[in-house]
Amino acid sequence: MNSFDEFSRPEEYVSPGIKHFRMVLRNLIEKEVMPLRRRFDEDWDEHKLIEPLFDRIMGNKGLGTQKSLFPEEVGGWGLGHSDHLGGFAYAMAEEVGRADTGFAVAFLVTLWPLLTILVEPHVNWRLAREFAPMFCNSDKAVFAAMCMTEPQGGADIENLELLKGKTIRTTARLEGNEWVINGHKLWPTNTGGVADLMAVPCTTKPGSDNPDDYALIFVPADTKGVTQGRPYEKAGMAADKNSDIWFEDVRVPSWYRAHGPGTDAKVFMKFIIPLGNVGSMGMLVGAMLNLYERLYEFVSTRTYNNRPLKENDAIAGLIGKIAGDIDVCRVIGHEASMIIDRRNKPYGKPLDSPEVIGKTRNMKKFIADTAVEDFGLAMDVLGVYGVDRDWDIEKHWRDIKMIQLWMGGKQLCQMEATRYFYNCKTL
Amino acid sequence: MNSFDEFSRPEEYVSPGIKHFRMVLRNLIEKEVMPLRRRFDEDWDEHKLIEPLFDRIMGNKGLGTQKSLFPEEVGGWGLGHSDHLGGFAYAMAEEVGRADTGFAVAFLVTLWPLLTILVEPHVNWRLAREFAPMFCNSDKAVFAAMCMTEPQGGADIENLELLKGKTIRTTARLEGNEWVINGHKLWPTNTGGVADLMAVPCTTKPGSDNPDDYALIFVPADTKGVTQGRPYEKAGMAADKNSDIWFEDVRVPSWYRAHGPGTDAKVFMKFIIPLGNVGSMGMLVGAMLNLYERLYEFVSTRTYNNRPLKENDAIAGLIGKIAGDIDVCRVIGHEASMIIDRRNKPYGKPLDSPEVIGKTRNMKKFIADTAVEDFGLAMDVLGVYGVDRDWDIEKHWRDIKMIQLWMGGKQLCQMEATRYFYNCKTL
Amino acid sequence: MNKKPDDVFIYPKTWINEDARGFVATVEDWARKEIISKRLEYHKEYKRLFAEKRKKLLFDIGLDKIILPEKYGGFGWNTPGRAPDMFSVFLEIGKADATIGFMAAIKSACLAIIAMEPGIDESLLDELVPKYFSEEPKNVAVILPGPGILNVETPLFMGRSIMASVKSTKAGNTVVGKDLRPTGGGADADLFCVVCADKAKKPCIAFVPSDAKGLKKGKPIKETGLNACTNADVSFEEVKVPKPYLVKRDNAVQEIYAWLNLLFGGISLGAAINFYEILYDWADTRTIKGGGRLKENPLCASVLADVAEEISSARLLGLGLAHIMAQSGDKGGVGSPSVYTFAQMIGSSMQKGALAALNHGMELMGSAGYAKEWHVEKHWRDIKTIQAYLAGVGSDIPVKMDIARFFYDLKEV
Amino acid sequence: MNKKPDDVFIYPKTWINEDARGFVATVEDWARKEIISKRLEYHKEYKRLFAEKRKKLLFDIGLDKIILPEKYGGFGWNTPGRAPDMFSVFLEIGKADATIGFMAAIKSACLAIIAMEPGIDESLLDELVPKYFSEEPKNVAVILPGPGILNVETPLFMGRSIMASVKSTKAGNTVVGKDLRPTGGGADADLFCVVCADKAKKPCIAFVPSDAKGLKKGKPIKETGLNACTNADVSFEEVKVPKPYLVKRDNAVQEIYAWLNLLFGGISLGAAINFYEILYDWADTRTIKGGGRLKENPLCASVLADVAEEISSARLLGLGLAHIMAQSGDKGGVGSPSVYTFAQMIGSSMQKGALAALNHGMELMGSAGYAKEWHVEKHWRDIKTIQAYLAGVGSDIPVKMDIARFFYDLKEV
Repeated sequence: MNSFDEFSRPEEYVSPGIKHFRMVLRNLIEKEVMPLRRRFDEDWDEHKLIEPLFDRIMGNKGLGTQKSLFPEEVGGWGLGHSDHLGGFAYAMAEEVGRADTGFAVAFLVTLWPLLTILVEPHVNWRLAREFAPMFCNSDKAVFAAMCMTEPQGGADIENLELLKGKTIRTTARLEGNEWVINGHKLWPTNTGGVADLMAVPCTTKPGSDNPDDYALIFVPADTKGVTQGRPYEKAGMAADKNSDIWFEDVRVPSWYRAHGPGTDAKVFMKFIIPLGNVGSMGMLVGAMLNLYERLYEFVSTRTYNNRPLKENDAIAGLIGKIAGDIDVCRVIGHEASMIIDRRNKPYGKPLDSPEVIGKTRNMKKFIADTAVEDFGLAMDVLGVYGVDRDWDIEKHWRDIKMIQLWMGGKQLCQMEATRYFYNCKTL
Repeated sequence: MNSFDEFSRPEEYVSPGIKHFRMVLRNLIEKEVMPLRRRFDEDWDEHKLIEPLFDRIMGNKGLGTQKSLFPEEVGGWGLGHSDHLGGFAYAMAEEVGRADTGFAVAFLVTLWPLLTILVEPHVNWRLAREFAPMFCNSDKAVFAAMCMTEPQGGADIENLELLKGKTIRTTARLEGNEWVINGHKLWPTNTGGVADLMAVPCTTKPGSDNPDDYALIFVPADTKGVTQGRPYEKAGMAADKNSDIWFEDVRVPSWYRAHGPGTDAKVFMKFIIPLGNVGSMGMLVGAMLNLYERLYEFVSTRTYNNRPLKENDAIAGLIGKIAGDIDVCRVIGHEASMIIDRRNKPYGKPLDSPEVIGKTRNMKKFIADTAVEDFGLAMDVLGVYGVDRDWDIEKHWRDIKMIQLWMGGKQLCQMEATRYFYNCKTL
Repeated sequence: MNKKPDDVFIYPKTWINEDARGFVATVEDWARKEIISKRLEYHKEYKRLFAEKRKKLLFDIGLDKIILPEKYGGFGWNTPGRAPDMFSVFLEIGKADATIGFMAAIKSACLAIIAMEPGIDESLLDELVPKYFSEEPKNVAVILPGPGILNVETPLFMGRSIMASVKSTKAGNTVVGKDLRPTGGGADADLFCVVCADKAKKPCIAFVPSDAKGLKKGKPIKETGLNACTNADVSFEEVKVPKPYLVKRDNAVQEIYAWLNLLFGGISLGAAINFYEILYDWADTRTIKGGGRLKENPLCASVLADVAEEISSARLLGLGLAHIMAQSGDKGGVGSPSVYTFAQMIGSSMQKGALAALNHGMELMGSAGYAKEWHVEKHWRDIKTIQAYLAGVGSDIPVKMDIARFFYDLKEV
Repeated sequence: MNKKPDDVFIYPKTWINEDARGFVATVEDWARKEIISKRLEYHKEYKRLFAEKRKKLLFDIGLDKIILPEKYGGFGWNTPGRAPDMFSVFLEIGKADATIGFMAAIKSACLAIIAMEPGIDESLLDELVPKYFSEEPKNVAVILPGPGILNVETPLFMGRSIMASVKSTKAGNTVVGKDLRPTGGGADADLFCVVCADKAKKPCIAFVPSDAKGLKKGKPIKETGLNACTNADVSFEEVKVPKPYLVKRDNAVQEIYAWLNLLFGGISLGAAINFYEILYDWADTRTIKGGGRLKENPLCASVLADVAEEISSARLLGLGLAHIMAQSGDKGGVGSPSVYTFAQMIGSSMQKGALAALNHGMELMGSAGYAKEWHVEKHWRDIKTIQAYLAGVGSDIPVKMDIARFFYDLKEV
């Protein structure tokens, strides 16, 4: 094998556009992000090194990816009406995740809430026009955040299919032509002062399990009453800031609700969960590709029994398992992205169907568990060097654990998948 | 999920022809094979029940699959020049494996050695014509065997890439226009008196590692000097007979060699290993689909804590893992079959390339290990009923262990995959 | 292989009682001389030799009465302090034939609740010993709580359904239950030890002779392993059993589980150790890559190591459990929550260890592991069968719930 | 949580020496009062408090000299019979702070080869004790065999490369080695315990003071965990060490490995037990599915059970290893092939068990497991770091080769 890029991809799925975009992105990542990534950990609070790199990926003087979902009519790339949305999302996650998954998540989460208002057939033109200048006309990176988790319930917000928003305590009350929002959210990516725009799942009727009462409302970060805490100190993912966020009588225009009763819950299920899964998979596989590169170097240059590690049949068995897992995971990640991109095809399934949600949940869990296992194993292969940041693997090891945990965590993935596979009623 | 057939397939890969063929085959399997399969174990020696079922699948009064590879010109279906060879092989293995993998292997191994002389661009027309009547004009099932393994070396014969046939002790000597064959082989499927035609890897120069000295020679079972032993008693796979087989001064016409120096090794690498892997994967996934069906029934009708097993979140986690693994394995199995079917495409790789061999070895190992784990787990979920043959899972559990072991076993899969992934020289 | 397994599967010598070594050695001797050294013959004439060798062990050597008080002809091993010795004895039996061990273990575990200090029940022993410890082997099968049936609300033993029930009147007890699946050879059993629920839905244990009126056995069941004993479902149609045959003592069911876990663990590990011996010899003579000794190939060596490691660890854990049982006095006995939990936990993990040893080793041996002639696949099927029986239902989830209940003070699961 | 971990992580009480319980309790007390009950403060002022609490343990409580003979101010625990007690002490330290344990364990393991019966080396103790057991903490780092470098043929210790070498002359010994990666805080070390090869390529052990001429330390290394001690590569450019500083006794390297495995196992399990306590409290208060108590949800309960099970089993195994070491006299001592093999095997499996407990539990805790404020992620990183150090190179393959060598009489691997 000559390069990490030879790991299996379903060749028939890969569009020429994505191929080209990958190369451009890869060049930038390799030249600008990779050389600095070992210093990200100490930059977790200030983002002095990290911020300019985001500008390069996201802003107009760089690649401008932050405008990718916006329709061409308002200055974007029009990815929201592309048949390759899933493929693009996966490719971006993989390429950036290869360098740093914390960096990848901060960047991709900016696109995440925008999916709910910019993807056909759910384009909210009024909001598209209103938010376009913010993202499309900026040289600097502009971030969005998706404020889901609340203090009391762990994964309950993400568990929309079962709980139907019943446990949401962040309230939205319509007063005249304004929504008044009150509540407390935890851990959203791009909080701690990073995001300029937030999407906030609220309930218009606390305790209700009627999807009509689920409201997804956009809130500019500088709105009065929005308070962000200090970024958390974490085991890793330094390029991604998280904090508490409080909403106290926050007022936004009534049309800042994504769509309206019923549809808000629908677009959440359609885009946030399945594409969140696909993005997670891309990041994980990206990190695994980099694992392979670094591990390849180590096992080719260090010895046991005075022979290269990779020529020892037993160690070969271990590292072969790692590479083999990467090959399998990359196929599965692509398949998941294709499940998204089949949504408008006759043989495709709606993104909010139990099938798409269950299958992508399972695939994400499969790749996350495999990655967690293989990174741990790779660290041990490096032994005394496995814990050394210069070999990069330990950093990924700390980072990707978070990917296994987010979006409701492993248990919710298991439940949503099992619900689908076995038609369970109470899980 | 409404049926086992909803487990993920890369929809874009599935041809209408294969879809149709699957349905025909599935009907026959469900009506005729499934009702009898619980009695196969006691029929291991005599095949009283099993033989007529093979006639139905393979012979002319049934589906006639044994002629599928032969060119239309000589009475076959012409699958040897189909772009969907891999897809067909996988589909057949999956459908029949769902009922009984022992049954599936006996049937598919008949096609296995024929691949080396019937698939474009390696069609040996003289042999195609000579063997066509045997397979294409028979109402009864006619079997072939691929006689690889020898007593001394375990997986060494299958390890052609590394050992280049050096360890083969079965010799072929050209005398006039006849090959004279001497040697001893173990364990070929369809021995113990079943096969009418055998393909025998021999060496024309013992100890040589020159691929030119590797000869693949066809030997009709009734040739003088061929002796088959009694079928082995095994843990399972009752529908598949295996025995020792001795060749003592066996004489066959000189043109019974598959092709000639160099090409014999090449077609072995091209067809026997990759398609053997794809067939193995199909059988494993087929068995897993049936596992799902049986498990679904059990977990829906039996209880723990007075609730259906599947509604207990913890048991749901286990059975969800099993179903999730099946979903992943089915995607990987299809991808492997597509790796075969890309061989003539510009973006495809030759079947004897390290990439195809390494990747399909790895995929087969992945699915086999997953299946072994999941069947064991499923038996435990059934608990006291897990060991009861009436629930079918224990029989698959015994059978599929063999699939993990065959074709050089798990270790050879690991080595061939690692060799490719890490460019190893000595594994 | 020219050394003793105990020279490599080491453990602290003080962990087995000094005065038990002789009996353990006698059983080891029986295993090796009567069966292990004659595998081929044993395989070919399995039915006859199984019965013959088993009788030798049960009566000539005296294993049948291992659990009984001296007064009833036993060795005086009827205290929890003998748990390490019992474990070691069953390990030796498992090396030879798991089914012989399995049947003896069930009998011992069921009788333990009335024969063991401090819970000796002489009135019941007086009834059962003469009938079921005679000169011909008498078999016991146990009906444990297990899977329930959809829409049938049953009494529970820690989540597992108790499918049999008992009504007690002054005259005696009446046991009722339909199509119950025993652990052990239901078709061959002379006595059933039935976990059933009383009127208050509390679990208790009824001993039911197989010739009791109203007891019906179903058709023989084809099973994965342990093929020398035949299982069958059993139904109890208003079966009357005499008063002393019902054991209502607290924690008695837990005690049965504890002993089953310990002894089944010994058996499966014994089978795995014998597998190690077979594998040692096999690997010693094979070649790989055109001449190298297979066992010196690092990948093969690492699989060989897995086998040794799984067995070594599981054996140390088993001895740990045995000592926890032996020192269970201050915890509230063998059926107390902590000891019961550890028995379930370590019992389940010994089975996994033994099975993993076989599964890995077989991957190395290829078809030699799969053909009956090498005797490996029999150990594999036998261990799997023991494991599935012990699981009962839902894999290890009921055990996980036991563990969580104990360690995290759960109330509901 | 209002009970003691030892009430649930049970083990046979006789497995720890009666007269050691007091010291174990003192260390437990230190851990709980000084650190565990003040986690937030400890996290915020880590550097200062680490040094302060550590000194209290080492000198006020006296841990520093645990391994020394009474003559040198130790407790007289310098016999292998104390292995179970040592294991228990380090387990208590691990609950509080793995780094404190890690540094003490390395010092104890390295000194064990000259302080333990029957191999007491008074001439070297006379040299080292005054200098490295003074009133200020003195740190030891060990340079073990590990990865070699492509195309450089090195002497081997069971397959692992010995990258340092020693030349002995009448005047003394000269140690040579370049860019060696220590186990332990190389940047902070006062004394290096260096496994090096002599002229005959035989492994031996040199003690090298960090102020020896020609000893060069590289730049500080950023590492995953154990962040209170800083590692750095070390080079020895013809470093001269006095004659008694070289230990050439057979099996001394094996002994270091045996003690490291035992003590590191204790530390990691201690950290895992503290994690269990945190998890217990966390799970007690969380809800799931809109109101149910998280810990009563069966799936969550089964993850909670995994955590308890991994720790329980690994602790029993660790005590098993301790007893094998304690009773190693008739096997040829702590460094003999069987005891060394079991130490590597169980040591590696204790680390896996501890790490698995953390990994599973963190999956349940979600971001609470990942944020520094809960103190979980520190345990996770610390254990992983210990495990990676213990692996040395090639994951557990060198250990698997040790196991296979012992169990299958291999000659070549």
